[in-house]
Amino acid sequence: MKYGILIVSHSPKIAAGVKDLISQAAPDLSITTAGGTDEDKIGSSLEKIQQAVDDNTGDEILAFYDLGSSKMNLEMLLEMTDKKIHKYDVALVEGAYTAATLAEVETPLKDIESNLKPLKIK
Amino acid sequence: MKYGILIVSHSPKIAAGVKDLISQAAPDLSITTAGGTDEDKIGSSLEKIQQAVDDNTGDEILAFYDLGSSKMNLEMLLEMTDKKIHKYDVALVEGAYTAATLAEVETPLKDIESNLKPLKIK
Amino acid sequence: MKIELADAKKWIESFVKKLEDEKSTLNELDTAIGDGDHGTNMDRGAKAVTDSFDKKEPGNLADLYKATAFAMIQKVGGASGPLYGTAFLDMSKAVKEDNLELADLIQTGTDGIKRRGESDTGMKTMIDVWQPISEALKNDKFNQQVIDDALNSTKDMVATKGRASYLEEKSKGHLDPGAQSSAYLFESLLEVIGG
Amino acid sequence: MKIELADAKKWIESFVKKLEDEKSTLNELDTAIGDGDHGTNMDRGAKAVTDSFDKKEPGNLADLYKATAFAMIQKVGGASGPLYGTAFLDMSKAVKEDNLELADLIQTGTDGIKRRGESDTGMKTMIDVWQPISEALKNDKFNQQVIDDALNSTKDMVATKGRASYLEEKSKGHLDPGAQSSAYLFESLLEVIGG
Ligand SMILES: Nc1ncnc2c1ncn2[C@@H]1O[C@H](COP(=O)(O)OP(=O)(O)O)[C@@H](O)[C@H]1O
Ligand SMILES: Nc1ncnc2c1ncn2[C@@H]1O[C@H](COP(=O)(O)OP(=O)(O)O)[C@@H](O)[C@H]1O
Ligand SMILES: [Mg+2]
Ligand SMILES: [Mg+2]
Ligand SMILES: [Mg+2]
Ligand SMILES: [Mg+2]
Repeated sequence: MKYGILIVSHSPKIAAGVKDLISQAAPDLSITTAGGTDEDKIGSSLEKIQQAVDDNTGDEILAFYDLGSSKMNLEMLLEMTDKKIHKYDVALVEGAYTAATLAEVETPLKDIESNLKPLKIK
Repeated sequence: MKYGILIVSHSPKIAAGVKDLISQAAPDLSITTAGGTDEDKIGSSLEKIQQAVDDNTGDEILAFYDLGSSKMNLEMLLEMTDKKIHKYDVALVEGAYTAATLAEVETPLKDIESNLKPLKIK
Repeated sequence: MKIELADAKKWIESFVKKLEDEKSTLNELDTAIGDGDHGTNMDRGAKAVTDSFDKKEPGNLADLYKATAFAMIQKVGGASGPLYGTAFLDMSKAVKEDNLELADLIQTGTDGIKRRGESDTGMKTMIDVWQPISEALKNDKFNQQVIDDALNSTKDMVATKGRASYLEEKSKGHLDPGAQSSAYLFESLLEVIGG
Repeated sequence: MKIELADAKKWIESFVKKLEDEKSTLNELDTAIGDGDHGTNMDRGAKAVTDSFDKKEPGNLADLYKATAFAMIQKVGGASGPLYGTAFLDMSKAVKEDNLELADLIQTGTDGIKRRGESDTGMKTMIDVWQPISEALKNDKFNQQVIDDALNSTKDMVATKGRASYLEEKSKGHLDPGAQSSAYLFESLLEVIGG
């Protein structure tokens, strides 16, 4: 099972930066991002999330978000998609880094999740 | 007492993005960032942290970081500076957002800190 | 009572107009306890609704609410996007077979917001306008006073959902921006059904 | 025994050379359990040390260790920067008045790393090389075997500090990159003092 990583942030820069950071430790994973609004302003875009999910080549997707509307848009997408997506209510940067590091070395989902548990803050 | 916010991240984009995000909710605060290495690669730079501290006009500074070397460089800086800096071992994006929102409306430090406590993950 | 296609369209068009006119009011309310963009967000949604109606005249109630939902979902960019979007999407689904009593329609929208926002009344959000309005409609007591009271009730609440919740006690003393935009929605409704 | 300026400079210069030669070895070790940059980081630090010595020949032990520390702190860019940096800075401070016994010098550096990293032996880090070497020096038993054993001891450890700690059990079976670069440091020392 190959997991993909999905990053949803209010900021296009945060989303891209988290990808840069975790790619270093997890070069083999599919990591896709949805940052900011359609016009790359601070906010969120269901269309960008949809695109990031479509572009992700993971068998299942581990999804991370920052605040309010990123979460709600991600949840709308979850109701619309057939892909298997796991959403985590954890610290965005630290959670995505933890999950990516473990997914890179093919850690089973249950172990990834037990490592994410202490990062739950939402 | 006006608090400033300092963001230290391994990624120049994360640092800039967090500033964009929290500036929206806290337009009156001094928010300075140190992202990446001297060459804007993923990593950290004591010099950039020094500069961000120098540029910050807050009376006291609330500092947030992502991983390992950001923390250690921040701590080296703490040993070198005369400024009063409070370092928080909390989720970077979510912690900085929480602190900035509260600092913007001149919340006392002890209340800011009690709101940061549940975000402690490091 | 029920609202039919022509009136429902007038309702949404009047809402759109108010959102455009009151963009800066909404931004100001959101500046006090949020990130200052609720007016800009809703104005973007409003323009997208107009564009959508211009492009394709909704032929029935379900289409009208669905087009409104999609415009909000796609263009608002803030939390209010998925919230209004879910409300109108659920309303669209509910009227697909048969039109609903207005009270039930608004309760359906309210329940959509609660589900999407994982929230309820008393949290200083738009729900604090939607829920009292649907009660009032149920009891045939819907009028401007009900809207004003609902909106004003948010003033002294401490926010526990949305960005304002980060402010805790300091969120007191300000109207909730989403409650204000929802008040516009129901003022538009009142105009159309006559109050 | 103590190490004096000329030998200490040879020591650091030999270390610098090994870091440049073994850049890809260190990167590979870090790719397995970290982010793959330890070689690149240390190589940057190494070049900065050379530049610093070229620019200003250190006139005493304190200056030599301080210049090494500053180069590492300023140019490495990874966790190893503040760690080696603190070790050498503390060593510089310690020799300011009087030179130290080598065993005490290395223990001072080790303690600096522990303080900066909030870490200790058994966490699969460079400390697992530094600490056994300072013990060996204390007992007059410093040799290549001690270095090899210290380095290899990290292989079966589970990391609890640094990036490798994110891997938990999966960090087993790999040498720690920082332990390897520290092994180079002490191999250089051994060359200089003769082992
Ligand atoms: N979880 C929630 N449940 C219900 N309403 C919410 C929730 N979060 C936010 N809101 C509403 O959304 C409004 C803010 O919308 P907006 O400013 O457009 O979004 P954002 O907060 O993302 O900038 C709030 O005033 C509140 O009425
Ligand atoms: N807290 C710590 N205490 C001691 N040594 C550490 C600590 N964190 C990391 N290290 C050491 O640093 C090495 C990694 O250095 P490097 O790859 O340059 O930094 P980074 O992890 O920031 O990319 C590890 O192999 C380990 O030996
Ligand atoms: Mg807003
Ligand atoms: Mg917003
Ligand atoms: Mg590394
Ligand atoms: Mg690194």
